[in-house]
Amino acid sequence: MMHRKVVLRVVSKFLIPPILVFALYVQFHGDFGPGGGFQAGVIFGAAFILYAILFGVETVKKVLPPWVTRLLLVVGVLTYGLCGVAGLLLGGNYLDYNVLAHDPLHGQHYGILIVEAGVGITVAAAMITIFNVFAGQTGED
Amino acid sequence: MLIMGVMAIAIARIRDLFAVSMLSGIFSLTAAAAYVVLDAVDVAFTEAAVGAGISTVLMLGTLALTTRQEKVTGGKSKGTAAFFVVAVTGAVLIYGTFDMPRYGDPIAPIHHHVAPRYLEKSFGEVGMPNVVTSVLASYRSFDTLGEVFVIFTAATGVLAILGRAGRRRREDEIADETVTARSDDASPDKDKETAS
Amino acid sequence: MSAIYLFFLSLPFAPMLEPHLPALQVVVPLLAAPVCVLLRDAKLSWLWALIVTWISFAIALVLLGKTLSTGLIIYEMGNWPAPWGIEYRIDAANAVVLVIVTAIAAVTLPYAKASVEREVPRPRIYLFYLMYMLCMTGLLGITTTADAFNLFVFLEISSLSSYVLISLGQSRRALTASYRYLIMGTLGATFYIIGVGMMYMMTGSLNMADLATLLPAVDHTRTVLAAFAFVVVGLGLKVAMFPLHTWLPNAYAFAPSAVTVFLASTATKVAIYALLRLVFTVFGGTALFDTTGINLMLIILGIVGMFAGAFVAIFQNDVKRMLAFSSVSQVGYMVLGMGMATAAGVAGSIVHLFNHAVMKGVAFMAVGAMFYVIGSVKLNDLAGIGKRMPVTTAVFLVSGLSLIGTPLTVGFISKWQLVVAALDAGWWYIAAGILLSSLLAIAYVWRVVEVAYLKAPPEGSTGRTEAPLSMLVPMIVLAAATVWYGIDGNTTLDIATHAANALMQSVAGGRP
Amino acid sequence: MQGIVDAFAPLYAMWQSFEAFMAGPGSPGLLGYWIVVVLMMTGFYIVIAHDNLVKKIVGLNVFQVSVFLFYILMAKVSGGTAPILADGIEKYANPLPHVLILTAIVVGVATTALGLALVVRIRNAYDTIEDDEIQAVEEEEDT
Amino acid sequence: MTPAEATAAAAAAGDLMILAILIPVIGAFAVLALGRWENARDAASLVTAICLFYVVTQFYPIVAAGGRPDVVLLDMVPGLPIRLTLEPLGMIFAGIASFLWILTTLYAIGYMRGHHEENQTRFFFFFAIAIASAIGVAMAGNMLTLFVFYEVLSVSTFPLVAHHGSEEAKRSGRVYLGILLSTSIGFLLFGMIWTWEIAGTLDFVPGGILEPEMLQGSMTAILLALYAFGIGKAALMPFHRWLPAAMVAPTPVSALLHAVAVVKAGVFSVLKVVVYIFGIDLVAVAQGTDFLLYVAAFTILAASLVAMRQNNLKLRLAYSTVSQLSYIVLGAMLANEMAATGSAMHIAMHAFAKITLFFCAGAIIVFAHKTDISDMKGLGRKMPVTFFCFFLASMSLIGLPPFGGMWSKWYLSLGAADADKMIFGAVLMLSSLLNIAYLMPVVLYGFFGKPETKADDGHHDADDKDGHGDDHHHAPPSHPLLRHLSFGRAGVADASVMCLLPIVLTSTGCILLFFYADKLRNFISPVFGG
Repeated sequence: MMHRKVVLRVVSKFLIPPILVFALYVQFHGDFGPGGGFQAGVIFGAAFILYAILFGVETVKKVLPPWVTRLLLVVGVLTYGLCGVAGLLLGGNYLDYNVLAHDPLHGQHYGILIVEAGVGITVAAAMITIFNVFAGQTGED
Repeated sequence: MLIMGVMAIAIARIRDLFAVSMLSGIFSLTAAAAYVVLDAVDVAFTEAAVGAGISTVLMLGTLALTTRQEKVTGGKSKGTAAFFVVAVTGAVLIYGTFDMPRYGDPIAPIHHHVAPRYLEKSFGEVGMPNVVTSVLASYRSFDTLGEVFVIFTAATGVLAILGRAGRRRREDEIADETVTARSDDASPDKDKETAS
Repeated sequence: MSAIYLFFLSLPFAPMLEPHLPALQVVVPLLAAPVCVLLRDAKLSWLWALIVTWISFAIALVLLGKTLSTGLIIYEMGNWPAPWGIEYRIDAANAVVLVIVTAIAAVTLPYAKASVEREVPRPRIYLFYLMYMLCMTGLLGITTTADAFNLFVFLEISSLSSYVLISLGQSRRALTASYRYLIMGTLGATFYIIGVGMMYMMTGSLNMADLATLLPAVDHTRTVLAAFAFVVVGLGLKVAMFPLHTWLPNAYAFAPSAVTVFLASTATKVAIYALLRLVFTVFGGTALFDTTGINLMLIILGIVGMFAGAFVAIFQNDVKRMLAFSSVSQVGYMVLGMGMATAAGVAGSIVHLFNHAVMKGVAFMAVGAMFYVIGSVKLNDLAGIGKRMPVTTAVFLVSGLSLIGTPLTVGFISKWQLVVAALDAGWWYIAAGILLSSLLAIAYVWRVVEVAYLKAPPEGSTGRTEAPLSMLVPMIVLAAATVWYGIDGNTTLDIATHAANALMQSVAGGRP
Repeated sequence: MQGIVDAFAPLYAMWQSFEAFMAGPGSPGLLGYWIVVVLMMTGFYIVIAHDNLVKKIVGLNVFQVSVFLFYILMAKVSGGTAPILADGIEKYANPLPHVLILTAIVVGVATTALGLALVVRIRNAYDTIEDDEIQAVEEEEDT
Repeated sequence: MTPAEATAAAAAAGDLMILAILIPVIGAFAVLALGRWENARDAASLVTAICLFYVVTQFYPIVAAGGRPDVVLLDMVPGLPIRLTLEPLGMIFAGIASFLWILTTLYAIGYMRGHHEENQTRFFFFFAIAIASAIGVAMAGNMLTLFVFYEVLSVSTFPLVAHHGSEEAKRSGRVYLGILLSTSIGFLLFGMIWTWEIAGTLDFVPGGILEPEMLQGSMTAILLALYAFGIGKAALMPFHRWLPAAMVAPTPVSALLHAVAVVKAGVFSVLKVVVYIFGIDLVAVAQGTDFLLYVAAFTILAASLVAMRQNNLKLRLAYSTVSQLSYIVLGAMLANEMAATGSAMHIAMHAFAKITLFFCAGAIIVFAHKTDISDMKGLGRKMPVTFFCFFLASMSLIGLPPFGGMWSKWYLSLGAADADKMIFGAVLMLSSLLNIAYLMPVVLYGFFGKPETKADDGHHDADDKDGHGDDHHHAPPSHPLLRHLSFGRAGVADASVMCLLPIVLTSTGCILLFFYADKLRNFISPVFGG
């Protein structure tokens, strides 16, 4: 049904992997430059959305079935939350990263890394979920 | 910013919702540009991705599902009343600006109470050059936790509102949801009512 | 069963976790909520929500006990000291609200099971409980936090989840109600952050206690004045303070019964608390109190709301909507108590917070049970309901009497405290207003009573058909609380006085 | 990231001249805020005056974005740079509002998503997304 | 009993007061539980009534000897507990209410069965609750407690008033509850909280808790007015409308509640407020309180005039009650020992007289199906006992010897003289004349009127022809016992024994009160004299 958009499809096929890489870059570069879990998640999600726009939602669902996105949604949120709990169990307050490693600075680093990962996963999963739901509404009128 | 002003008014006037959605995307993009010049790169990045990207996609998706054209209505009185409310609110805001610290003023209180610690000590305390990340993920990480839950709520909320369950294609959903076998007591009529 | 086992397993850790209770109060339900998505089963997620809410309730009770005995509890998130990090501060005032929220949540859940199964499509039920827990968590977060911006974040969690909860109602009007609430609620939240932004601008801090010490120095500025206005209007929207209440009646009327019970008893209460906290703790030390005439404004709005809400309620034919308008009226009492700006008045507000949560919970539960059984809560369809559902109707009657403010019900205690406060401050006409408005309550409550008891049941109705026990028991428990705390108002008033004192600490010049 | 910043160079130049005007003698230095207020109010007006449900949400977006702009404006320090620590730079913009706005943006998109989802459902249930028409239908139902 | 012994006994009797209130409550639930078995249920009612009366009599020697049983329950609001205290005024009220409850129960059983009322279980349930709250009012130890029971009384009597569920009953129920709740919440509660604000206590203290220096200007008058009008049960005009409205209720309700328990709770409260909250000295000297006297006087006369115009017997009696209640208010407001004594005595005198009248009215309704006085011509010959008792009670109400009513009027008049306000003495005289004017016609019609066989009483002519009220299609006593005991044989067709016994007893009471009035006076004198 999208035969005439061959160019678009080919271009995007080439584009999507770099976008994903870029997303990962943004994810882990957040400590130094602008970026972080949230932006990365959005970009990551955007890649899939782009894919879905061009190749159809069903194709995306084959790659990333709904239960996976749902699972990721929860995993992301819980990663963040449980990282805080870890701080709590290790003798600090909730979300205290200093206690995560022997050196507080390292602890902070780990903490932020984990937390950002959680944010990234959640946001990407959320974006994909929301889009999928909207896209799955077709045929109503 | 003047561009944004023009666009905002255009959004208010234009009735073609497709154009409005695109304009709102561009509006966000311009805002992102403004954030960059205001030294808020992180925010700009996010605004560009979210405001210009995701929101616009969602809007267009909604329009595809609903309608493109806003109806022309003669609600003059409503407009007047709304204008009055807006005028009063705006007046209060403008009134409030008079005692604000001047734009970019380095001696404004916000630059002297909480923020300095972030700028001066965060590298020693958190070890990140990007202060925004330090504050976001460490000093105020609880806010961010909340934020993550907000987006989580939105995603699951959209699932609950629009999810396939209970909609026209409910049957397929039931097919793959083996766990949640329908019980007999919830009458199918009622479900249909919800769906329609 | 495994949950119970886990509970006992975790008991040895209890002392270790004890200092972290303020965080756990919010974190436990927050992290427990997503698990529902994994469970994906109506029964399991219900059970899970039940366990979690009861644990939260237990934590809230412990916290209340601790604050009453030792005073303020401060908890620093991530060990960052206050103005830099986010801080939780629990004093008598928010401990009370925590108990209200968790108690109502805990009592509503058993009730919810049957009613939700009937009103919400089964595949969505697990999402329902997810949203329910998130909503509760959001409310708890608003209550515990001592950071003005963090409040906004949790406000949004609770708001977003309540929009979803409302939209799950059966009627299509639930959708529009939810949408309107979404628009109004977002406007309110945005107003609130404009206000917070202005405060931050003038002080450089977001911490409430910090703001309270910094604001008096700049309280002459127009910016702070505008900030005050925006914060009050923004939260006023959430409070459903007259005339910002327009979203409330439909949202309550068309939401699923269990949601109405929960939201009516908690959401506006928490908003009231937030308003109290900001107006008294944050702005209390400033001169704004006297210069803006805010208290007079609140008093006027409170009184107008009291009368207008009750008056409109009289003409409603849908009992749920009637009760929703009655909520608008009852919010007026709380706003009025706030407007008195005295410890007694605020205590009246807080005690009414509790009392109204209990009695409105009962009322909506009873109405929900009627809806469960006969599928409608239009006044005409309730003819003879007193015979068909005697227990439910009796329970409704108790809450109705409480709404009127007859003695031996909690409504009387609230009214008493508010009238005493008004007379204390020398405003006898306000006292008279409070009493007169309860006369309007007689009118709308009695409309239902007459229909329920004095009209014959319609032809073909089949004898007695009570709601299932799982709905009756929570109802009766809350009704018993309505009566018990109506007789023993001492306990609640005592705690409310503590709470009011905690809130009013920074109020200028040590107002009486 | 510098690339992105550079891409906005012409705009930046415009902005600098604008800034010079605002900070210059005889200017109250508040012009930026005033423009923001106008933007906010435009958004606010769209929300309350328009009947189209999608448009309301667009208005809400405009309103919120303007509020974000307001926060970012206040974070600016003349002559400062983005709050990414680097040697030799003394003046940074205030990072806190940036953090807050990051959070707020997320909240904004979450609200938008929910709102739009509701709009889709409303459209299916009422066959219209004009508020006044829906109200007319509901009033009919009430009587 | 010596005062010392009395004090000791009083201390022990505290818990007994709780029991006194609990008995009817327990009884109520017993009635509910036994609802399916008519006889057992009615027996439960009766047993409860007897138990209650027995318990109440236990207090008499203690109170008479100066003991004041007192018990403090939990605080309802800080510093303000639910408190029960018994003093002579309360003792009288409790005694009357509990004694008459026995008779009324007896009567009600006959009436309800004879009249084929529906929802009898509900009826007896709420009746018992109402009595419990009346006893609570009598024993209230502070204003708050009194208010609580007062409100419970209002609410619990609503189902009795709206018993029939017809449009008329609903409308009347609305008026009834509307006025009672409005006045009590709007005025009484307000006055009460205000008093609490001023005096810091609401306990009933001999001599009053309000001191003249606490009240400036017209405060006393305003407060007193809040109380007087707030206690809507005292039926001061213009808040009297609920009482005639309440007449749609079954007659036992009108008899006990709207001639004794409810209305007496009202005037009793007024009396208590005047004596224990203000203190009669304060009321006597306060400025601006006179207008309440005029309101009371106006109510006495106006209600009597209205009563004359009523053709419905129960309505006529209701307006008569309105008028009589204002005697008591008047006496309280005159604020001297004589007048207050008269008031207190009138509570007892009027109770016995009025309940008799209502019993008779009820008997006429059940056994002759007559509600209108104009239809009762010659009925006295058919129901001689009923009409004779009606006559006796009327005499007492008018205030003629040898009936109790004489004494209360006597003291009230003395009180008016003491207060140098003889105009109110004149009012009392005039009202006695009016009493004759509206009560005597009933008796005269009954004994000397010529029964009209056809004419104006439409659907009731069947009754008059066969003369057997209890054989008629909608009124045969369902219970075999009643059938045996009623005189449904010859020309005399009086009410059943179940109904007549109470009537005879109460009317005898009217006479006995004449002879024992002195005892009554001595019993209450410590309240006013010190």
